[in-house]
Amino acid sequence: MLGVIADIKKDYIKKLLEEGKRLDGRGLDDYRPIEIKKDLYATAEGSALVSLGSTQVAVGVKMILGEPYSDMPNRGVLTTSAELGPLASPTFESGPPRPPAIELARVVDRGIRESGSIDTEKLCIVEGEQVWIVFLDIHVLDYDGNLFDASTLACISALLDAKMPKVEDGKAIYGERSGSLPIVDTPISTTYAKLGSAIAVDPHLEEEQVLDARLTITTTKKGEICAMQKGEGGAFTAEEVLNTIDRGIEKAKELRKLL
Amino acid sequence: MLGVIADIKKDYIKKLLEEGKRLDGRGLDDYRPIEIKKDLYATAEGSALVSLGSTQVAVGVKMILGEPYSDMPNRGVLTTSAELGPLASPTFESGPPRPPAIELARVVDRGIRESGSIDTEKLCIVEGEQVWIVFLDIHVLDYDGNLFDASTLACISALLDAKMPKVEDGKAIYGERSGSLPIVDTPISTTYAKLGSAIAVDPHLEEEQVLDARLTITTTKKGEICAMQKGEGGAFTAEEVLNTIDRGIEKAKELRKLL
Amino acid sequence: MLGVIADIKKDYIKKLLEEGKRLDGRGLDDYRPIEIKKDLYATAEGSALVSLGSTQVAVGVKMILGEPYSDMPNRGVLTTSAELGPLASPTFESGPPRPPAIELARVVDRGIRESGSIDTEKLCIVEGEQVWIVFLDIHVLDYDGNLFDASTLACISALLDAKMPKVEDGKAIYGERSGSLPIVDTPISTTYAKLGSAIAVDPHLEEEQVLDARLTITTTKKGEICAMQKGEGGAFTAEEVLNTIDRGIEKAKELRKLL
Amino acid sequence: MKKDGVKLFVDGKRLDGRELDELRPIKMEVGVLKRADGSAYLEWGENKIIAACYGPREVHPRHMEEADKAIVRVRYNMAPFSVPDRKRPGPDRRSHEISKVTKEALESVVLTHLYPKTVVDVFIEVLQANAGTRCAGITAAALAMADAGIPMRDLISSCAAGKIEGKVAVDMMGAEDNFGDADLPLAISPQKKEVTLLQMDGNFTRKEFEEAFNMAMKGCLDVYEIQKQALLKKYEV
Amino acid sequence: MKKDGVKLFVDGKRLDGRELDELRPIKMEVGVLKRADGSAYLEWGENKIIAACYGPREVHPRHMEEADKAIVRVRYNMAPFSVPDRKRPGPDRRSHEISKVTKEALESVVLTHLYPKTVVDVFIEVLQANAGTRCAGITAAALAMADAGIPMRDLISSCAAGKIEGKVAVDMMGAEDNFGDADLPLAISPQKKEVTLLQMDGNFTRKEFEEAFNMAMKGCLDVYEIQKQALLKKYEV
Amino acid sequence: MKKDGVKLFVDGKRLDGRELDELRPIKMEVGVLKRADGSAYLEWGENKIIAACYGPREVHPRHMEEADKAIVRVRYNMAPFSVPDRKRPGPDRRSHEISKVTKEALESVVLTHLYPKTVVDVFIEVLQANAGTRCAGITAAALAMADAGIPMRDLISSCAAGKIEGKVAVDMMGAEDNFGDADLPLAISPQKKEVTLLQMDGNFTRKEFEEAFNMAMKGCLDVYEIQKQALLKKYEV
Repeated sequence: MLGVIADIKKDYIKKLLEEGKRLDGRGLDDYRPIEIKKDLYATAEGSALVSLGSTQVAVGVKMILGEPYSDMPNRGVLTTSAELGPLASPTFESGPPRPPAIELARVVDRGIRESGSIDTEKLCIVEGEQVWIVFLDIHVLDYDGNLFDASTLACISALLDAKMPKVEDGKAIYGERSGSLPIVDTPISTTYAKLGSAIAVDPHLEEEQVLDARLTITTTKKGEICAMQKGEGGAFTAEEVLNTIDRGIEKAKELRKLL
Repeated sequence: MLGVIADIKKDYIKKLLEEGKRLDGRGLDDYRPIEIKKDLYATAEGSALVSLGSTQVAVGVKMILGEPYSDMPNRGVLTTSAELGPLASPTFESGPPRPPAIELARVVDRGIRESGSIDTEKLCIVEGEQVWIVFLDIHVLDYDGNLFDASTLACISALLDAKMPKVEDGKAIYGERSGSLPIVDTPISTTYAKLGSAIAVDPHLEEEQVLDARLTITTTKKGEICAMQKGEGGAFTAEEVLNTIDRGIEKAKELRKLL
Repeated sequence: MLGVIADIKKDYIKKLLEEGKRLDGRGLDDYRPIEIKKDLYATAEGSALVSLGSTQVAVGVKMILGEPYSDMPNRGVLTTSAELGPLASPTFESGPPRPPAIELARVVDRGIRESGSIDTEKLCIVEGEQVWIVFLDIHVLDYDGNLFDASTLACISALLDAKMPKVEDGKAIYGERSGSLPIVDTPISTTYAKLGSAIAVDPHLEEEQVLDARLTITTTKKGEICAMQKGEGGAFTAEEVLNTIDRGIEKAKELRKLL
Repeated sequence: MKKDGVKLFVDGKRLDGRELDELRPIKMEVGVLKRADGSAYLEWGENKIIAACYGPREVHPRHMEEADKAIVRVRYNMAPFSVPDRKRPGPDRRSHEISKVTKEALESVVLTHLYPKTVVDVFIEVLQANAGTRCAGITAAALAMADAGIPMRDLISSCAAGKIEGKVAVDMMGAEDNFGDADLPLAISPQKKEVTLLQMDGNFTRKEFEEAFNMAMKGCLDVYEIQKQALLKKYEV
Repeated sequence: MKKDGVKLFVDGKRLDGRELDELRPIKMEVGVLKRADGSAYLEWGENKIIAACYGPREVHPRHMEEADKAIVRVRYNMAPFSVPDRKRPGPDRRSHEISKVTKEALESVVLTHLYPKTVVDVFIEVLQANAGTRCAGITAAALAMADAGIPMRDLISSCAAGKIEGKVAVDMMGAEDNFGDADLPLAISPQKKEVTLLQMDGNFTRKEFEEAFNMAMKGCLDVYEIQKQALLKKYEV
Repeated sequence: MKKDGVKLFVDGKRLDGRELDELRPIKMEVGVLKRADGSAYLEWGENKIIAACYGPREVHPRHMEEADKAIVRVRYNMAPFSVPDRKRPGPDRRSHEISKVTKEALESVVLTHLYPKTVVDVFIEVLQANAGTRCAGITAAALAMADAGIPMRDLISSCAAGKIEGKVAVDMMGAEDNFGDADLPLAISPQKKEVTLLQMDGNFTRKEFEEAFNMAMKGCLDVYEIQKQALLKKYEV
């Protein structure tokens, strides 16, 4: 959107938000309807499809045997990628991941990694030689705002869904399964949009297009903070940061019940 | 060519073809003059240069020792690539292979692979460990139409020309040779252009630029079909497909005599 | 610069040069002030920052253990790269190295390699298995002309500065050092710009933008020639080539004293 | 590609219990995405595929636009988790070829002259693959285009036939594709019954080819009926 | 990322002798490059960083330009020799993310509406790295922009805080970053004290977060004072 | 790059029986391609090279065009099968450098001001390589340009000299190049005898350099005679 029309729209959304209202009738602390489907793609070790309003994100877990990092010889490896393919939005393009896709994957990855969600020591087959490499592939199908929260939900759901392949003679037997992945925490990400003086959770697309700044807070089961990311060109006051964290910690408890 | 002139040219070529005539005086089932030169490039294990009218395609066979695929531990590996470099046509560009070059390489490769042309079991040195990797590199020098047939002819000629390097202590001795490649079939590709109601073999460049659809049929020594590829945006009736196959099977027998 | 203004500027610089004068007051055989700083970047095994007037080039030496080339099993490996990043000039762009950066790295590399500057046999740990790979990374910080000479000076200075990591059980211990790199010659590159009938050493940026042709001569301690490179679209007479070489051999002796 | 010793028939039936001329179960739904102008989700045996269509819209990069007609672009892509061995993200040579022949299969029915200087972009994402993804992708893509309201003179319907243990059969699933003798994917404009995609690899006698060709053609027409129902269902509600 | 058994305190002091709320030594200098419109060199502990700013200038490629304002672009890059294990030239995923958040940290203070259809290009080169390069890079970049005369309503100052062996501390160096419990890089516009960059990873309770946040904020303000001196020094001569 | 123990002379003659100042056999033919505006095929010892020239034609991408003259672009490329160890398709660093110096060797004789805003594209394909491909490529390229009717004030002719076992020699073949002491490729505009390409690596005293330089210059002039014959032959028929 260009020029005058964009400005009018931004002013309208801002005025609404500052009155505690939103275009789609939600309150400032309401998420859009969330649906989580698991065990969808049989070729993946685990999978999930999350809808957050019209946003749809599919995630698949693939596991392959490989070498550990030399400084963590007894731990499995987590690798997270995101594709914002042209199917999901008229503004996404084909090609290698651009910064928004890289940021998405890295923020989701940090939430999972830093919460200690996966007990990676249990993914070691032979110390220093062979461990499971866990690939988390985020595949965005429909982009209607707030990919951070939808993707974290889809990733943790897919991890909870995953069944580990059996290992025989150092080889993975994908046809047979030897139990679930060792998931010990379930990080939840909550994302807030700031526009003018208002801060609202779970921005949909039209809000994302006009927001001043974005803040994502990922918290653990215990309510501790394991990852944060501020985004876009605007700024938060210190007070806004601290208030938003309080809101995020509370909201995550609700979302976690959906898993 | 743009707009009106292209339309006039297309109408003219179509009218000719529907009368059974062609711009260069050939009949609908006539190939342009074909010349095959072999053993041209001493750095290659085998090589050939095929002219089809003004179209010129050079092919080199390179063989290196490598690992087999895990699901075919006792077979050598065939890898076919094509470069449509800017030397060969004002419309070709530098850079990594684009879809037309990829399609060309893959259609030629399927003809050779599916005909069982190379007895790949004879390319195994140590089962599961070391086999010959055969690289077929298609290098188009002058593009005047019908690269599919010229490239298949050049590939099979270069394979027939190839001498295998000696192997000593698991290493290839390129200076010494240990006999020909085990070539057991000689697939021949025949390509037809459809324009209006006419279907003609071996389209030259001006025909390719205006054709509705293309059909390539690759057949084995026995006259069986081992690969086919329809191309471009137009369509064939079922009857046209079957008739064209019959023409292609007959025509391939003639071409095979040139090897 | 475009058109008329560029032509006027070129004519002016040419007239000056043909009178033996230069925009910045130097004579035709004068270098700009040269400053060499060493041991700057502790993460590198060796480093140097060379200023040639306003041109600034940083070079770091990194050493890692790796395999030798099969035809030189008892020698270490030298790898030289150059980045002309967008920091250094409004005309440089991000992205993989373009031909000017590749040419720069290769000409500098040839000077070092062909002079036998590094006694690569002393970089062998286990013949045929493990040797030092020496990475010379040229990082241009400010481009005000004559990158060839500044980069060669910075590379040889960084090599002279480098301390080899210790090797224990086939692993590099970067925290401990086992002496200097075996540097046995110190190649010096001298670059001349030809404009009209004048030939001047160490062209600054404004001269480079208008020169007809460029000639780089790299000489060894003994005063022998180990690398040369003519550049740009203009031409030299045979006499000019031979005279310029004589000037370069003499000039290199002066520069070498700065090491 | 062929292996010996793998049985593809049990008690005269195919591994999944089908007859030679029987398609796998197929489900289709259109209008499954909000952002795309048209979309379709398709399950075909163990294949799960989503397709989206955007357009007619402005062409970027501009130099690709044509003065007198719309262009059609197709991107066929596999999710990394859609196959047992994780696929690296991004198109490989196979994907590039399938994108090319899919575009050529679809464009003949688009009334491109109605929207000069525009592009119709079609995106096919394979989420779970089990032989026949190109036919499934073309079928889903045609639905997405229809859902987007792209003016077309006909639909496109696609189905393959092949040869397994020497017998001609329709719509091969994974094991049949891996260990079969020949594969013939076909796409047609079902009203005129014209062939817009045809590829083949393996080994057919002239007679076997004709048999397989007719079987694939019949399969395309069966697929067409399911496509029509999916489109009707959208307007039922 | 954490490892046990590594001691990060010796006799109650940090490994480099600092207190919990003490910054590493910082040196800054502006105007260090001739070709760039503005530049700055910064040493922050063992980090050595150079930043350059070009602009406002014409946008290439043209389609990125915006009709009513300047755009800001940032490229954060590490020299291959800036880390103990040689880094391959060119940006990796980490560099891409840092470039993005750095751009977002800087652009809020630029008066972009004054120069429509132009770009302000900022380039950050890390020559020697030892934890905290993104904060150091942002700080150097802001100086380079000021040196280039880019109209800004405030400077940007950056500093991190974190948690090491359970204690909240400011400005972690290498070993603390590798073996610490949490990291919170911050950037602020120092006059308004507004947060323009905030990232976090590791583990903080709500209370620890607030403590670290305040400590990083204080660090940013200390950095601001040094930035002002560096800019003043330029005009002193 | 040098190796000991390899003999490069047998009974006072070079390995292929040549004298020190003797060129390898050279064959040239122009007009060998239909689509190119000009072309040439060249066999020079064991080198087999084809060159094509297109232009003057419109410049793509447009931003490369120059308002007051034609630009010259050169692409030197080796076929994967042109060397004993298969070369991966696409340009490597060596090819990029050779393309650059070849362009610089050729452009000085082109009357570029006659065709502003156009490009002369030159493509060199090495089909079989055996030392000296850059000189052979330049020589073939100049013929292709002449064949295309590009207005040139002179031809360009190229030849190398070097040092093998301490002796200066012209036009080294494979083994001499691999195990020789120095290499000096040269290109000249043969009428004016001006040097348009000069590279050198290895080890020359000042005296040896002059000897080699003169020998290469003489080689270029010999090559020029063969070029003229090839061009004449075209118009003979």
